[in-house]
Amino acid sequence: MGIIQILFFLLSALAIFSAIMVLVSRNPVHSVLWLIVVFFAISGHYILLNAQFLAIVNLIVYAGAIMVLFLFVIMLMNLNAETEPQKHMWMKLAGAISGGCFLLVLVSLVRQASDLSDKNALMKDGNVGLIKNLGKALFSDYVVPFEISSVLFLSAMVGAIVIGKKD
Amino acid sequence: MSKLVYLVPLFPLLGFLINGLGRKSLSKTAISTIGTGTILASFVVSLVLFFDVKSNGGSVAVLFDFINTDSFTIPFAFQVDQLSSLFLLIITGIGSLIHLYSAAYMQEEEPQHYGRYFAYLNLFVFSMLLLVLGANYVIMFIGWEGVGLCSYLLIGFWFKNNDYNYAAKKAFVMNRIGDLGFLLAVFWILYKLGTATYGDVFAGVSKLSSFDITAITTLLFIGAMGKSAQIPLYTWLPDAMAGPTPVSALIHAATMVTAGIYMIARSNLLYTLAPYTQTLVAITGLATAIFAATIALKQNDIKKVLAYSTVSQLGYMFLGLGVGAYTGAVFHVMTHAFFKALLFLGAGSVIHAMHHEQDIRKMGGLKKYMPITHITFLLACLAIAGIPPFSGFFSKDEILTAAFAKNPVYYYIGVGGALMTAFYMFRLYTLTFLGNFRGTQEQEHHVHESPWQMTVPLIILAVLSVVGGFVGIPELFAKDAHSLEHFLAPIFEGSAKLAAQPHLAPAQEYAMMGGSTIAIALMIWFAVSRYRKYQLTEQTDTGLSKVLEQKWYVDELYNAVFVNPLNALAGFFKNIVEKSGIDGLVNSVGKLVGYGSRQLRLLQSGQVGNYILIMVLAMVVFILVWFNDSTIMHFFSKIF
Amino acid sequence: MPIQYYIYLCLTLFSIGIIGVLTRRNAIIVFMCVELMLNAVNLLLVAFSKMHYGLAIGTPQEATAGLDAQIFVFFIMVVAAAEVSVGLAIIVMMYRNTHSVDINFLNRLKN
Amino acid sequence: MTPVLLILIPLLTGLVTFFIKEPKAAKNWALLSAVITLAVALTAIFSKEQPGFDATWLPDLGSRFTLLADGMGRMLCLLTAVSFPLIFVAVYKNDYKHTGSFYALMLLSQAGLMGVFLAADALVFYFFWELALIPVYFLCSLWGGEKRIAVTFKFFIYTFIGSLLMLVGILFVYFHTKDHSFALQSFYQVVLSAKQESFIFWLFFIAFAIKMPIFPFHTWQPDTYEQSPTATTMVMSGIMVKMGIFAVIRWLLPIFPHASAECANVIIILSVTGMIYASLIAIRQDDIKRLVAYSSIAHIGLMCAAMFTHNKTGLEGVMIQMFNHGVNVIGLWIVADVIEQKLGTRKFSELGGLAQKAPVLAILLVVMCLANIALPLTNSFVGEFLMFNGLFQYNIWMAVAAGISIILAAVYTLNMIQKILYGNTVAATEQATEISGNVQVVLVILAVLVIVLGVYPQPMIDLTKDTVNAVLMNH
Amino acid sequence: MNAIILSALLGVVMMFSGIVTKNRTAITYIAIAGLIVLLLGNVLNTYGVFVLHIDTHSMLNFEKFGLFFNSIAIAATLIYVVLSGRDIEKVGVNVAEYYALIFFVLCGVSILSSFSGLLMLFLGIEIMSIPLYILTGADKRNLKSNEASLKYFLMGAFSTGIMLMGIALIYGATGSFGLGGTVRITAATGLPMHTSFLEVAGLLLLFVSMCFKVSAAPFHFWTPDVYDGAPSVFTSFMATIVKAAGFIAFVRLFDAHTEVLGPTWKLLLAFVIIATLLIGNVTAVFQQSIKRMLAYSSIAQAGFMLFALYGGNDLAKEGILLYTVAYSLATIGIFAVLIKMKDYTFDGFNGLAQKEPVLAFTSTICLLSLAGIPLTAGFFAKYYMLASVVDAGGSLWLVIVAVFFAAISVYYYFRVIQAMYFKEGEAATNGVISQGFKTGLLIVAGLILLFGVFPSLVLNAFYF
Repeated sequence: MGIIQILFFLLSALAIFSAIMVLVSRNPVHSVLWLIVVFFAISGHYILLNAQFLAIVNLIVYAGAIMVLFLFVIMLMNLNAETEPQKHMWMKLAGAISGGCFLLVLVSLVRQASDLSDKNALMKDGNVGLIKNLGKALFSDYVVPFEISSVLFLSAMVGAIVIGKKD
Repeated sequence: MSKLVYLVPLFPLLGFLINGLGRKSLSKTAISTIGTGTILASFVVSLVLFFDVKSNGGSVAVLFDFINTDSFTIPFAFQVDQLSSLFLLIITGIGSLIHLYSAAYMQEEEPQHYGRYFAYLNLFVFSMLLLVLGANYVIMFIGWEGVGLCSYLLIGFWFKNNDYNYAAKKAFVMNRIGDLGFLLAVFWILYKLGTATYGDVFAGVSKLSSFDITAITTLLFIGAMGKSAQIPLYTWLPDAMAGPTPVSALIHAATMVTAGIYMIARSNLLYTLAPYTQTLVAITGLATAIFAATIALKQNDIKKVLAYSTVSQLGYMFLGLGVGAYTGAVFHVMTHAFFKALLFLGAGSVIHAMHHEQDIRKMGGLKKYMPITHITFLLACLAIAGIPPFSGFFSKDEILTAAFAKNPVYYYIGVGGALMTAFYMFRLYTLTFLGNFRGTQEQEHHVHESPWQMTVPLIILAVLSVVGGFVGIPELFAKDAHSLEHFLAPIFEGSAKLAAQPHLAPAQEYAMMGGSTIAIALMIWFAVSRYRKYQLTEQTDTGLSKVLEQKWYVDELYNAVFVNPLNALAGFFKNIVEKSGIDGLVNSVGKLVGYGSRQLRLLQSGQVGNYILIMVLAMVVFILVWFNDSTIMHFFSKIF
Repeated sequence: MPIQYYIYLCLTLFSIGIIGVLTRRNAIIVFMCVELMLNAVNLLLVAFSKMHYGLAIGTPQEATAGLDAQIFVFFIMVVAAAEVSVGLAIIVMMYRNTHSVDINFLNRLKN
Repeated sequence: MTPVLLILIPLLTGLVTFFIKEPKAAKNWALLSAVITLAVALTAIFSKEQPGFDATWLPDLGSRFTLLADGMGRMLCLLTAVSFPLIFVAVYKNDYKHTGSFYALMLLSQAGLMGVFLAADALVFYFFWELALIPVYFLCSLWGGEKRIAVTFKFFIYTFIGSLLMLVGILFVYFHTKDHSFALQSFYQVVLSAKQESFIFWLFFIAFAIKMPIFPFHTWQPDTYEQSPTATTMVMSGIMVKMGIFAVIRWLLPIFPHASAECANVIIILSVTGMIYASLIAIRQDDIKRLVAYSSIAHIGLMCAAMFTHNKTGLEGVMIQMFNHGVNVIGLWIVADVIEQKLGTRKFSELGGLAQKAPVLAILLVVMCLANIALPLTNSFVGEFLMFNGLFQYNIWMAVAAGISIILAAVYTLNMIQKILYGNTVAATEQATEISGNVQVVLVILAVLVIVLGVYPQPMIDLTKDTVNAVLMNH
Repeated sequence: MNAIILSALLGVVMMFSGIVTKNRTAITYIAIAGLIVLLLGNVLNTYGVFVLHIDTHSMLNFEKFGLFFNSIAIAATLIYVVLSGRDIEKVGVNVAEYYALIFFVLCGVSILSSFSGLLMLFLGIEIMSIPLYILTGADKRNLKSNEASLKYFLMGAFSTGIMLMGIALIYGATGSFGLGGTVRITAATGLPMHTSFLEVAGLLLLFVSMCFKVSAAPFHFWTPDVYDGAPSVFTSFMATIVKAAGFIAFVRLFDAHTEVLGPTWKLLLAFVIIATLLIGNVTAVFQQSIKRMLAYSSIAQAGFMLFALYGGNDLAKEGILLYTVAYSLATIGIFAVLIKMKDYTFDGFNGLAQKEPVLAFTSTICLLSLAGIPLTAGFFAKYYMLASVVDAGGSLWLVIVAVFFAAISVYYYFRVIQAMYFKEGEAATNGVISQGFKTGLLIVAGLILLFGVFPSLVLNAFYF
């Protein structure tokens, strides 16, 4: 078991544990914080996979920007554990069971999939995840989606204004 | 000559149209003149035809193709031969007398009803003429149903009275039951032979199996049962007395009820080939003769007695047909037409005089008030009772003799019926004309002889009743004296070849004749003496008398067995099956949708959590369904 | 690293996200769980990208194999960012009107 | 060109009628249109060759606007063309609110009916099939009785289900035609396996059975007839039910010869059951309209049974009976309408003695009733005679069972005559007067038709002979 | 390509128009002009005239089918704005932004009609969805609108997650984001690849998320609530153009994948179709609000449109276009009338025929078309759907089931007609109905009838 394997399992355990903590934390602020931990763990995985660009973007966009936004909103609304109502126990149970079923079913499929049995994800090596390569592709082959995503942002922007602006 | 035949039905049809359309504008005299005149004109043409047939034989005249399909052709054709020309004479002859009689009898009616009445009468005669003249079974069926319709219209002539309407309806429906049999027989013939024309049918009879013939004849006989009032379809005829009395005369004597006889006589070849049916016909006829006679014994309505006597006499005719005495049956039709018309018209005369009193218990002693009516009525009674040499004697004797030859039991029962006939006819006669007057003072004051339009037909018919029998003097008395038989021989030729009429020893015949005549005479004496001193009493009859008076409760039986269950079934269908069953089913589909809607609505709970839960579950199910090759099951079994 | 491991990990995270969506009432947390799901997908895509890259080594596709998946992840992040801005705006609007972010509270519209 | 005119005249005049505000003008205009249509129809009847029409419509779909007037089509067009002017005259004195719309919808339904009878292309047929239905739906719902909305709605959905099933059937057959075409001829040549055939057969048949209607699909009918304005009821029972029969002969028997022979037994049993069932129910009815409705079910049952006997006689009977039943039943509805308009009731228990007050009505009603019970020398006799004959050839016992309904028909029809016309007058009929001139004229025309066709039915038989032979050729 | 570029640009133009003028009507006119330009641009595109020549690197694939659909969508939007533009102005203050968002949606629509890879599909769907979340919540003071918006957003985001997982799994199996259809070669072995579990599972998840977008049961739950809660004008837009675009994407996507999917595919699809028809039709029966009824009816119509997927042949492709036209015209028409009404319940329509015969008549035509009565465009729409399945063979039972549901649909559509024509009542409208509006409605009704008699007018345009 090399260092990479150890790191993989460590990060995985961390990600899953934090993800569960996001669920079970009563305090929304804690949830946000745990989610940030998940994002860090995932970024760790990206680094393991030598996807440097995404690791950085993930940290900046998700952990940095988005989660802060979340935190900000939660703070703004002054939500805390005491005020948050909880779902009925059986609703929670039903949710957990159906989510579990979903997981089980898909995992079973993967276990049966013979075409995956001898495939590995290339760790560390490989330069597809480097900024240079990605950048080249983004501005050559992927320029159209790249430009079009600007429309997405425009509409999100307009939307946020329409919704957020006081009449 | 053959074109002349068109005129025969044409005149009554014209009369019908003129009287029917002009009933409001024409005067009563005009109406009655047209009504009677058209029939009379037909009679004259019939006479011409009759003599033509007599010398030249029968002929067929095709008017046009009524139905012409690829499968068969049914021409609208008239056939004049011995049988039909004889019937033509009876129908138009007696018909015109009845028309004449009606002119006076119906005088009290309002003009438009008067016109309606004559229109119906003419239509009645027209239908009957079609029936008789038709050259195939379909045209016969047209007339067959036509007379049913006319009887319906005439029985319910006084339509304000609902009882009469019921009687009319009953007549029609009962006839229809028989008609169905007739119709099925026609289909059978058409199916097997592809034609319904008499000549072709009788010529092609060899193509029919004996089962076919038996079935066809039985079905035809069912038709005859309805039309000619045989058990079990006879109950309409007594009820048909609801109509004006001349109508009863027309129905009983000239038209309608004789149709069944005519039809079987017409189809004699088929019947001769179907011994089983013949037996059926004979037994039914005999049973009806006896059964109706027993009922007639205790009836108090003057017309009802006559009605049951008709049923009974028709039974004799069928007996004759059943034993193969076709000529005898036709002969009896003829003589019966004379005296029965006379009886009814006489009864009408009495009723007319008594201001529509029909209960013979309230009459009596009318002899002195209405001499002509009395005499003619008496003659008719003698004729029907079978006293020689009145007409009824000859015809009835011929039938009974033939019955004896076939089966002596038929004969004895038949004679029994004849005795009863004598009894109830003279009971009727005695109660009406002899003894004291038992009606009210006022009635007595008004009783009078009828006008000439009514008495003249009576007299003519009386003469015919007396002498009518001489066309059929038995071989016994004189060789070749039975002119009717000779005249009709071509019609029954085929049957005669197949089944020769058995001849009895002359001694036996004499003995039978004498014996029955004496017995009948005794019975007449018994009846007259018993009812001569009859007084009106309040006491009601009991026991068998009551059963007889109530006509063996047959109507009640029919109600209980057929009418009421059918009504109940109809009600069940209407209220239960239709509403809750079929429509309920249809509606419940709608209700189900509504119910489903209300339930499915609840799925839309408004909770995002629930929505997503269902989505996730659906996904799981989808995946499970998709990979149903046990991959997943295998995995699950590994885990658990 | 066998690709199954990554798949299991990502599916687990994804399912945890789903369970979160199903069990929490706070709209913001629910939304966060959706983000968790997206991140699971991102990780999976990157893992696949590296898998396909690994498979393509020595073939003509070597230069581009796996690249598209990483670009896709990039776009997912872009979309997620846009979605978050709109989503939070909606949640805030909701909060302004009802002073609650409880999704069970949203039941005016039903049946 | 004649067939197109038959459709176009009522269609265009109908659309114009919507905008005529003046009631009197609308009535006259509609009447004029109907008379012109009648004239055109008469020329079609007397033309020597089969009038037809063909135009491109949906080339991609393999559907052409093809019209063909064979004997049966011409006869039914004539029935439609004859009926409408008579109906318009008969209800001339009735006041309908929004008169223009009323007559417009009537004319539209006429156009639809004509189209159904003339269409020689399955899609065109389906179109007109629905076009005939929609105006009737509006007519019933707008001018009907108290429960009109619910009742006509049921009727509409019921028939709509049927026609959708038919559409599925049409599609299926269409995709099995050699040239992917909706043309009648292509449909006739289609070859299906036995299993397919019997399945698709039922899809079609249910649609037609609902329209006719055949037991047990009939329950919409009495309610609808009862609730509809009588003018519409006349169209529905006089002509529209013939659509079902017509469609069976045109679209069912020749396309599915084996299935229709195979299923004949079931259908005939159903029809005969329906005849007796409906007749029995008719006996217990207390409402003129419902009685006539049930009697109509019984009569249609006979026609349906006779169609499936697959013999010439039966089919010829059906042909002429289609026309005759139309004439008779319209007469009966006119009487029902007159009585309702005049006396405000249709209940037998509230009627009686009308013969004293309105002898002309009495006579004409009796004639119509006699035709209804198929008395010889009325028009129905010939048809029923041939149909029973066909049924008899098919199976004796079926004929016997069906024959019972003849007797029952007499019972309920005479009941009706008695309860309406005979007996003494009652409160409702005390002040009754003779029917008005326009109704008299119409009824007399109908009565004359009844008698003339009853005495000399041959022209009708000759007219439809070609259709009969064509239909039975496949057997 | 023209459509994508122009709609994005026009969206920006609309944003700025709000700054230039405060006159709302003027903004509407600008939008109408923009739509006409857009339509022209798209039509020119089909004739090979381009605004800009852009190398899409096979990210997009402009074929006739998609371009023609663009024209339909844009024309429908044009009709929609012409009829209901005045009502958009009434929703809130940000009229210019609403129009901008509508143009952005159209941009998404254009992408969905021409994507050639899963990446563009994803982007297209998001570009289409995000403005809709906002439009749904446009009536900010209205709690229902808020609620609808939030529900829509949360569920939309969730379904995006599902879709992405599906895409990821497909990528894992195939190593590409391209559409299936051609047999892929495994990079390592050079042999044709057999279908992997992962790919099928991925397609399944993709299928689920597309079902969500087109509101097919059991993923339809957002539809009634969102359609009901959203401002009626925008519901009209969502229920027609957006939904149709979803279907076009759906068909384009799975058209390429059907051979990858086994026979179970049809079974599953049949289940979805029946569930959709059942829930849509049956639940609509009991609704009291016409708006909500129309929401359910749009689910029911989706059930019919899914037939195109099931049939999966050329007939289906033609049919879905015709269906789009018929359905959009009718729904836009009926919503245009609905918006004018004070009371959205069935009773609110009582006696409309007396008061506003033109409105009643045109809505009747629209409803008849929705119900699929012959002589209206809706008939041929349904006809094509059924025909495509019959042609595909073997699934007649499904068609028959569908037919029964179609009959149920008559029930609730005709309830409106009954209310308008057969019932007495005081149907109240918001203000006076302008003559222009009536003319517009009559034109819509006329188009419905025209396409009902000559559907070739639409289809021939498809073939040029």
